[in-house]
Amino acid sequence: MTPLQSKVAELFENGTINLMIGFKSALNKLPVPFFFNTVSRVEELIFTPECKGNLSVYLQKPEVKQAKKVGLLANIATLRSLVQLTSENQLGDIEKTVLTINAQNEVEVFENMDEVETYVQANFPGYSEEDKKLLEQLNSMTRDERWQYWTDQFSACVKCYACRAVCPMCYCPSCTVECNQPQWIKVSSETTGNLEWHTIRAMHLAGRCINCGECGRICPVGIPVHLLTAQMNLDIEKEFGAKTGFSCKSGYALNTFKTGDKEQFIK
Amino acid sequence: MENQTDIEVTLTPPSGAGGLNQYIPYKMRIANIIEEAPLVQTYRLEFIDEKDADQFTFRAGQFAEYGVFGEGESTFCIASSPTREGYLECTFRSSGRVTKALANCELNDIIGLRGPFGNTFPIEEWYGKNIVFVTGGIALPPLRCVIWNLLDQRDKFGEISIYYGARSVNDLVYKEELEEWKNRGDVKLFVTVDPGGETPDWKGLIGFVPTILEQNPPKSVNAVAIVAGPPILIKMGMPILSRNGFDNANIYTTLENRMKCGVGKCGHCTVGKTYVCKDGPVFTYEEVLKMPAEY
Amino acid sequence: MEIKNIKSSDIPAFFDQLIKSGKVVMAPVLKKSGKVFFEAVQSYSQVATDYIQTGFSAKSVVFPKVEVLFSYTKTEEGIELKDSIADIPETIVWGLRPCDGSAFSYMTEFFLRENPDTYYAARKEKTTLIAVSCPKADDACFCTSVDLNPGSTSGSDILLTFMGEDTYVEVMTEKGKAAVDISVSLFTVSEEKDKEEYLAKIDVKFSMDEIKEKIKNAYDSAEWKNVSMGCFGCGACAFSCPTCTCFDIQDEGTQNKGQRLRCWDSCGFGLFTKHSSGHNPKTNQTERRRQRLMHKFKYSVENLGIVSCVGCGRCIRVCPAHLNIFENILSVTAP
Amino acid sequence: MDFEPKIVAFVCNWCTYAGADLAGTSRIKYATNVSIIRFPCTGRIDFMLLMKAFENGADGIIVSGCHPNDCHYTSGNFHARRRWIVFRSLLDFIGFDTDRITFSWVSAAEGTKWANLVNETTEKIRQKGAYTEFRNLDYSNFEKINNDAITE
Repeated sequence: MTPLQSKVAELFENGTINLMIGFKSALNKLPVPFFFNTVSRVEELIFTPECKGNLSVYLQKPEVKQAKKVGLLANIATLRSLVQLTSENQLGDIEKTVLTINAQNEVEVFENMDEVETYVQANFPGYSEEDKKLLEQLNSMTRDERWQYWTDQFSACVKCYACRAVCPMCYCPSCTVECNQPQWIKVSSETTGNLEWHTIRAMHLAGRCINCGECGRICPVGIPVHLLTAQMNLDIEKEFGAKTGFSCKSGYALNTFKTGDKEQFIK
Repeated sequence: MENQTDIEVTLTPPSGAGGLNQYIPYKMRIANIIEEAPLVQTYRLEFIDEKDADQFTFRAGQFAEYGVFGEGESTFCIASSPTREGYLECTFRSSGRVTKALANCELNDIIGLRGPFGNTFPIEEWYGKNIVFVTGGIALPPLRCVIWNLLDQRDKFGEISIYYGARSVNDLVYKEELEEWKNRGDVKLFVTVDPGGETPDWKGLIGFVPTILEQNPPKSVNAVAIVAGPPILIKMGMPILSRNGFDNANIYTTLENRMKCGVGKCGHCTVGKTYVCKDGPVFTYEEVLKMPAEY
Repeated sequence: MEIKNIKSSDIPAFFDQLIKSGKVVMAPVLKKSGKVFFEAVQSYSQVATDYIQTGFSAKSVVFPKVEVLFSYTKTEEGIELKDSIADIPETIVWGLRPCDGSAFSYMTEFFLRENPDTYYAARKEKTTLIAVSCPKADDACFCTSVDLNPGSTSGSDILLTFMGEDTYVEVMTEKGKAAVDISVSLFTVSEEKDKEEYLAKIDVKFSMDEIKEKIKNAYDSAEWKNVSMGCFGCGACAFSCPTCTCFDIQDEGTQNKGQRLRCWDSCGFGLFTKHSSGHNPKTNQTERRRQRLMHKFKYSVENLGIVSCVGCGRCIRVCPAHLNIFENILSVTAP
Repeated sequence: MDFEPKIVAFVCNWCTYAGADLAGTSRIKYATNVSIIRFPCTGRIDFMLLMKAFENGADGIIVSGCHPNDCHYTSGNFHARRRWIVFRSLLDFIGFDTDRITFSWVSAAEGTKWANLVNETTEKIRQKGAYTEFRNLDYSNFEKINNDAITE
């Protein structure tokens, strides 16, 4: 048994958790989310660098909420989502035990959210090189070029809503796209409507997105949707000095204001 | 899967609404509007094109897709009897986008209709038998079609009893027809409202339909029962009848799932492998028991 | 069936003749994202040749992600309805894989056996499928488990197998013959050859007959919950699947003018089965995912006699949670 | 025919709407291209409404409310300002023509400012032409659908 597995086994045995959410290896070698409630399956649990998925999404599942005492295996992105979700009062009713493997390759179990917050602040991730390069490229384009780039990307969108489904911050029980009176977002997939969908999504996540990049990584047609919110976060940090997924008490930048907020475009 | 055989692609026009294309609706004019209950209305529809009217036939139990152009389509049963020719009636409650738009239509507006779809009640097999209807709320309309169909040939059937309930007195639909059936003398009518839904001058029964059904059990000898209602009534009502001695093959129901196409393609209405739209909506309890409870 | 041979170096010439025929030619194109998708192309140079599987299947040629059923216009006399079946173009699909080809066999059975679907019929009639057998495969491919193989001809009009300098051409249908006849001089008659050595080797993951038998009792398996807990409820698997045919019908426009569309829909969405009363027959993701897998391996067998999974592996590649359909099927049918 | 831009103005009830009213009662003439939509507060002006206006045929949009510190509900316009800053930079990042949205503070006393704002905006949009770039984006080239019916 790996140190992680024996730690989880211990948590099961002393009754700290009755459901564990982690990863296991599938036949095609990719890690799949792994839910188990008995110690006998603990040896299937893995945690490798390929385990990029953000498991905090599952905390919104009714089946998970029912379990009450939940163990969660978290990478740094997941920890950040937990911090942000806590600041938005979304994790109140779940008794969760969060585990991670730190840079020294040791299993770390967090007693409470304050410890998670401290860990996140000490290991705060920046943007990946690839994303930085793409953002730089986009920002150096002319407006028309950017329009061309994004409309070309959005024309391929099929509205499978995988970007919404994997997002830990998209926890609304009923999403705007599901409201049809009025029909804000068209059901059919065509460029104007797709662009509206991605705009509204980015706006709803601006200042809340924790830059895990899942939405871009899993898009079946390869649209880098995560760049929209990544850019918004940069802007918000610059304009209002707010960081997402950094503090359990930070709240939401667009839910507050300063009388001295600066802009140049309001006449 | 090598055993797959390529079938010939035929371009013969499939028969459906509009004659050529099953997705093109008939155009219907709203000829009459009756307010039945809060949010519940009955529309009488007439064909705009006489050719359509001649071509259109249906049987009791079938349903149609009613469409408001610009809003979409919604599914409900045809509530008038095939024995009454020249028009169709539908009764619906405004609950979603389409039904609300439909409710906002005015007299003489044009709406679309696709259908008829689905299977039918085997009324000919019921000649000489006693018929029991069990229904609740907005599920009387699909059975009203059958009820009038039977009443229009009253001598062919034995005793007819109707158990009908609604949340409150106000929510009962076809109030005038309920009165008419009560006064006919050849229909045993049990009309009930849920506890708390009665008004001071309510003279009828009080209680949920399954309770009333158990208190006044219908005779199961030589009898056929038809249950329609919200899923909970179907799930509770059919076992009661079965326990009362009705043969499972003689208990009918009409299921309704979310539907889009009506012709067994869109996949919304499936209950296991069964497409409610083309294999149903009429099923016997015997068939329902074999299906997963996904309705 | 006719068997022909074409020099591999003549393939671009053959392709250009197809383009010159005036039909829309859809072929795999490498996109900026590094994924390969079908797109209308103008020359062979645009066509991707080194790919295992396209991101989405070619089903959108016959079952587009958005199809106009008809448009309506309010006039003084009433309402005018007009369909656009006549505008459907003649299309050639180049470079689909054999699994996609057999997906067309399934879709044709599904759409046309009973209540034939007008739009599918019209589109299929105008579509020629030129498949290319698979020289390589990846971990997600499992066509050999659903009784297909990387050289199956089922459903395709022509199957090309690259054999070094020569390309082996199996012309399966009249439509295929018509496509070959456009550039008849490029083809020579060939004897039957064994394709095996040029095809990808794909392990058999399970015996289809065994699964067909075992899945009959799988509805109540406790494993469904385990295999579905990771499901996020997005539509990626259904939209990329070559045999997923569920759709939604939606109106767009005003009361005076607009169109009725049919759009792809997925049984994984929570709203898919939800009644307007709020009642939902399939309340959780476990039931929805069970519906999808059971449909592929059980319901379509019962309804049409065909397993509607072709083993293309797309749902495995696109799944955000990497859920693995064949692994899941093995779990729920395990005794 | 000369191009007449369609301008939609999203204004708050307490300041800009009253300002537009004042412009009217003062008989100040200004461009008739503008259709005013009144909101309780700028805080209520959802960015989705702006997108929908463009989709349904607007060529330019004016968003206007009370000056900072003048909000009838104390802080609605401060919240709105933050949201506009972010929304504008998002649109800019997508390549949307943000010049077509004019943000402004117009108080109940500024009838002349309102009239000038409308005139200037109308003139600017007239120069730019119809905003078909957004509303006539084709359905993806894979399945081209005639989108005319919708944007009438």
